[in-house]
Amino acid sequence: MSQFDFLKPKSRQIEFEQFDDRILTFVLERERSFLTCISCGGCTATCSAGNLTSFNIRKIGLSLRRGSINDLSDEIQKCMFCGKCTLVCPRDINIRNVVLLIKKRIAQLESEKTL
Amino acid sequence: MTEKRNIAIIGAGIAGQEAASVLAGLGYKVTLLEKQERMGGMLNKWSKLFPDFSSSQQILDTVQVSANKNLSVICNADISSITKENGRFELSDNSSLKVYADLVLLATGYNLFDATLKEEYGYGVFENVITSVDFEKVHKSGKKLTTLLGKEPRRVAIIHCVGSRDAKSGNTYCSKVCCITGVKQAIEVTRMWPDCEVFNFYMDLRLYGSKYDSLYLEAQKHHKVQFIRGRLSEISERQDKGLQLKAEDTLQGRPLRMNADIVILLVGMEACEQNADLCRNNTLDLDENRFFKSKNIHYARNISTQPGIFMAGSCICPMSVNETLESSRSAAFLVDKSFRSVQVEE
Amino acid sequence: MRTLMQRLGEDVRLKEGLHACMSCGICTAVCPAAEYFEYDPRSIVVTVQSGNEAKIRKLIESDTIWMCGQCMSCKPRCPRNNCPGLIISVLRRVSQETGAFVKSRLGRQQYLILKTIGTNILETGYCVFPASVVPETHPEQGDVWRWIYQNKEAVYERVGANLDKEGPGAMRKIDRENLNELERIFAESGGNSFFSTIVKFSRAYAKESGFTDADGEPDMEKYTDFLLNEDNDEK
Amino acid sequence: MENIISIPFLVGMAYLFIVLIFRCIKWIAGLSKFDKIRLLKSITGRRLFQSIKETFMEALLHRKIFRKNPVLGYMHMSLAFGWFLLIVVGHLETMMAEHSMFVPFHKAVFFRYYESSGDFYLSGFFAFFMDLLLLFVLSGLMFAIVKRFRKKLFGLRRTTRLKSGDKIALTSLWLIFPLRLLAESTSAAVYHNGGFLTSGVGFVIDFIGNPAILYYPLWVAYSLSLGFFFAALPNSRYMHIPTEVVFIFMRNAGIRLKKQNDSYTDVQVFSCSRCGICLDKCQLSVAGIDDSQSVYLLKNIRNKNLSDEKLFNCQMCGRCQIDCPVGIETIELRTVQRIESTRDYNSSYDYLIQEIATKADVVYFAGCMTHLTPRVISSMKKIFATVGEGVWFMDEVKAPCCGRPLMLAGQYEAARKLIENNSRMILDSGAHTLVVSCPICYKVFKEDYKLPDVEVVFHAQYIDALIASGRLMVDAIGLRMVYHDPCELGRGMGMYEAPRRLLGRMGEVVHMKDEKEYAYCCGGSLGNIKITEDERKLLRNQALVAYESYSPDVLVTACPKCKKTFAAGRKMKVLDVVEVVAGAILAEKPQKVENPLAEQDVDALAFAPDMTCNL
Repeated sequence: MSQFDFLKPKSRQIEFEQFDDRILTFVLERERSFLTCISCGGCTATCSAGNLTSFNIRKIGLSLRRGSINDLSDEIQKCMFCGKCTLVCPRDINIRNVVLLIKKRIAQLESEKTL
Repeated sequence: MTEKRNIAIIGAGIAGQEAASVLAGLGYKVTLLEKQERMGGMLNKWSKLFPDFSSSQQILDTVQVSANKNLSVICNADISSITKENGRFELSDNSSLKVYADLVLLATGYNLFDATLKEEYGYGVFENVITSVDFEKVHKSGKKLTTLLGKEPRRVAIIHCVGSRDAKSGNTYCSKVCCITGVKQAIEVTRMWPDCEVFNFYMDLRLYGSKYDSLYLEAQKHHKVQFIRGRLSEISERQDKGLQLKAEDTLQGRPLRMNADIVILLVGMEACEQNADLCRNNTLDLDENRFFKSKNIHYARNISTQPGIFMAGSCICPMSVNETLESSRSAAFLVDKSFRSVQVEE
Repeated sequence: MRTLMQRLGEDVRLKEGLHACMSCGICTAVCPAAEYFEYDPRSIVVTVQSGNEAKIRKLIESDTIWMCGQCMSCKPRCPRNNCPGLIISVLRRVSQETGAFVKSRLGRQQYLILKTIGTNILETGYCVFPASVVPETHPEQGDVWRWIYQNKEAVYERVGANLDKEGPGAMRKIDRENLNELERIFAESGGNSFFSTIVKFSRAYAKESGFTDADGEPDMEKYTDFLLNEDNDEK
Repeated sequence: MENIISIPFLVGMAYLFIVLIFRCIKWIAGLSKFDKIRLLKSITGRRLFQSIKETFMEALLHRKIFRKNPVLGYMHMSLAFGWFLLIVVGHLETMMAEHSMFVPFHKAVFFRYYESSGDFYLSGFFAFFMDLLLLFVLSGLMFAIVKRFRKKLFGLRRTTRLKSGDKIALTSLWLIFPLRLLAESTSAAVYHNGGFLTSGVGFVIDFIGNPAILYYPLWVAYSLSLGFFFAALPNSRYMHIPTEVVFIFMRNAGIRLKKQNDSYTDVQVFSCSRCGICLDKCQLSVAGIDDSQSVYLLKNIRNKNLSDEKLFNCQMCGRCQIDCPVGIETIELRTVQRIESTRDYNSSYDYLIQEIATKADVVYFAGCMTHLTPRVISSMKKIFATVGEGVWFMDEVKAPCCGRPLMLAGQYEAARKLIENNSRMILDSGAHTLVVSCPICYKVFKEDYKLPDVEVVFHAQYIDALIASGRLMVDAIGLRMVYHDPCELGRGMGMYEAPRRLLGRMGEVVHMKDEKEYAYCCGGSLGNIKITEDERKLLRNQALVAYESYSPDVLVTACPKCKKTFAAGRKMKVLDVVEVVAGAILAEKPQKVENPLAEQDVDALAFAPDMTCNL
């Protein structure tokens, strides 16, 4: 009885004040269409990678917009870049470019060793 | 004095008929032009109306124009041009028909989105994929909805926003009435088949009207209709002609695969293709969604950008039946008012 | 065989707690448990609403339903007058009745709770009685409690309590007559059979998991020990 | 003292030579060991003559430009070949006058400055011929000046913008020949010699001014203009002139672009003359995108300021590459830059490993895009069922990507992981044939997969072969069809005929102006990662308007992406070749032919008229 669940008050709440916008700002500056996502999930439903694994492109976008970028680096690697998401998006978001920009920003942050 | 004033109304759906009745009753000479063989327009395709399941036939009967010396009806008149000469409008179709009027009221209504354009949803490819209009046809016939093989459906999926709010279909606006139609049809399916599971796939539920939300509540409480927030990406067909749907359950945050026996696509409302023809040769304008543009969307919704041309019903934007009727009465009032103010000036 | 959904539906609390959910999420927003655990009352309600047997079975066999603190904060806030807290009560009951609770770590702790609170109330008339909160089995209570426990006679006397003694006052000894009455209430209201159901399934699980004595009968001492030390982080 | 006038020329010339030698050494040193050997072998072998011939034909005569655009070709040819002849003939003239095989370079260049007598064998002929050549060059120069200000006359919509180095080089180049004309004419006026042109102009100069005074400054100005031009050349686009020669030699040696930048990339980049032909071919301009075309790509690589926004804003359709007069591999070059740009990006597809293959004779791989065009899939299934082929539909439920979209984005390493996995699956199936219905997939399966004993066929080929062998019978359905060549299939894989032959069995394929290698891009290309959907629509409409003008019954393509893009344009019915076939299949006993155009008739859903208008 080494640990007690109730003694581990690590909050699951999304802390909006701890917003990490380093990737989001980078993406938005370069791909304005990303602003218009309504989280309909069409991209995730059609996603080639998402049909094979737990990869969820909508959630990645959502995490960015919520300023939480933990685990993003590993998750985004699963994308196969096939472009189906872009083809079904009802809001004409250039999702492939969003993925490319996220990868670029992650590569930048990793080289600065700040991720 | 007003007897000499001629009004041409294009479209004898419920909007055109309602306005024609009101204006003829006020003593104007009204010519009602309908491109199809019979009047009633799109409502002919509907069986029951939301939110009260009243019969659409009842509405059609109520608004039907009655014989009146001030009113003449011309069917099979597909008006393709409006020009103004010597202060009068000349309306003509592709043949020899010409109608002259002092004032024109557009009640051209809407078109249904062609679901075959959304190829990934399989309409026209997989027989068990139907549209909301197909469902209305079945319902109106009094038969029960069955699969292609004539079997009772165990599960029906209703897809919202087909051809609406979809840049890929070229329509970025909301058709407004599909959500509530989806709820209504879900209830109708469960009334046909109490054991059938019905799922509605939606992006946002836009149940804007009075009594609509209570229908939503009723669908959940009494009919066990389920709602999944997620946009359908594609449908494929199984060996047994059953359908497999792919969507994301966005609230659970996981992709979802579901088998369904029948899929109903809630097709959206589009502006008529002929609208562009009518805009030629005058200053009539279309808005960004190809519907007729209002002079002002708040206080002059029925007034077009061309003086002397008024609008009623869903040629302005997607509307429900009750909004359409209100819109056409409002248009009739503005038409009457414009004649009066012209006479004061004279 | 009744389906799980039927079992749930028989409980008046479900009728009270579930009308129709529209997934607005206000229950999760206000839920204190959701802040700290992988716990989401909204999705529990959605699962129950779906009526999907497999999903409901998974739910009653999971840790999830035991995370609710039954504070019922969700009830006054729901725009559709649902009460996830009540739905969870029903899920817990069905989990206990069907033995599904032994499938999850938090569920198995039903046995510990029965052994402590259940025993306490029938034997002492109190759910929590100072003498039963032994520091050895409740290390989380810390050093202050250990000192109070060791000096409980003096401490309780000092605050004016009549700890475990005849006569009036706080923490007094409940007399036999009242305890008998309590026992009758438990027998009449189904409390006892409820306890025995938990014991029955726990014993079966203990046996299945190899906590047995020389005769191959379940050894509940060993099992209790196992429950006390079951790793929190094995999830 | 007399030699002073040649100093600016000699200094410029020397600088140019030093830079060129330095560059050549750097370029050759930057090649891989194998490429160096290749180059050495080609110079010492028979390929040398081919390279020399090609240099002559392309770098001097500009044959390819001439074929595409005779006016532009004449302009380039008169300047390059004319100047070349001026140097050669001028040298011969000097040799003749000096009675020596070896004459200093500057003597030949400033021959009319040094030579006053005109008293040597064939001097009259040389004077005439040199004037003719000068006139030839000047006519080209005139075209060049007109082109700079009136590009539309040359059939060009746009030309490139100039940098300062280019401006110096351009100005001095434009000045060289008029100054030479003036300098030689004043000489002719002073010495009373010269050919028809110089003596004529000299007469005019004599008439309006004093040639004896103008004489010296004009020759100095001529020398300066030469000097400036040579000095500015290495930092201007005129560097393409010497580089193109190196490019031709390297190309003929069999050197190819790698998956990373090397000196061959540089050589191609420096070989671009910025003629602007690629700009005109690029459809992006209809969407107002004017800064990412191949010519700017090359310029930006050279100036080391290539941004991702420009690098990835390209359809990769290959229209620019078809007409490049220098033969620069614009698409491959861009791919290499994309590889370089995304080298640090990580990817992981470990989740694919668990997939298991099914045994079959034929594997069908529909591809990601095809899953959004279910009519293509159902048509393929119908054909497989009709001929009774034992097919494993590899990506029916779960769709691993073929890898090509990643490659188009430059992520070759990532693509390799997908290729490895898919290869394993296909080989495990034991199939002898792989059928694909998407050109994007087809290209990568053909080029980058190693599938021994597995024949990769495109669905159009496969079906055509089925019909040719009598396994499948189709009926003529009399459709008038416009066939859109998908970029990846046409320019990408050179497959133009198979789909046309197949369609020809069932109806008429309309012959069009812009087809085959000149076909439009549909606008939907996966190659472009930056373009917006609205911009894509403008590209699509350009193609649709062109196709509409042939008023076909149906627009047929062979790519699901093209199909979806065009269908969204709602201008005409769009089908994939396989849908046309599926609608024309003849069962053993002839049955009613299903018209692929028959739509589900929405109006048929309305009910019989029960209400008349007789009020």
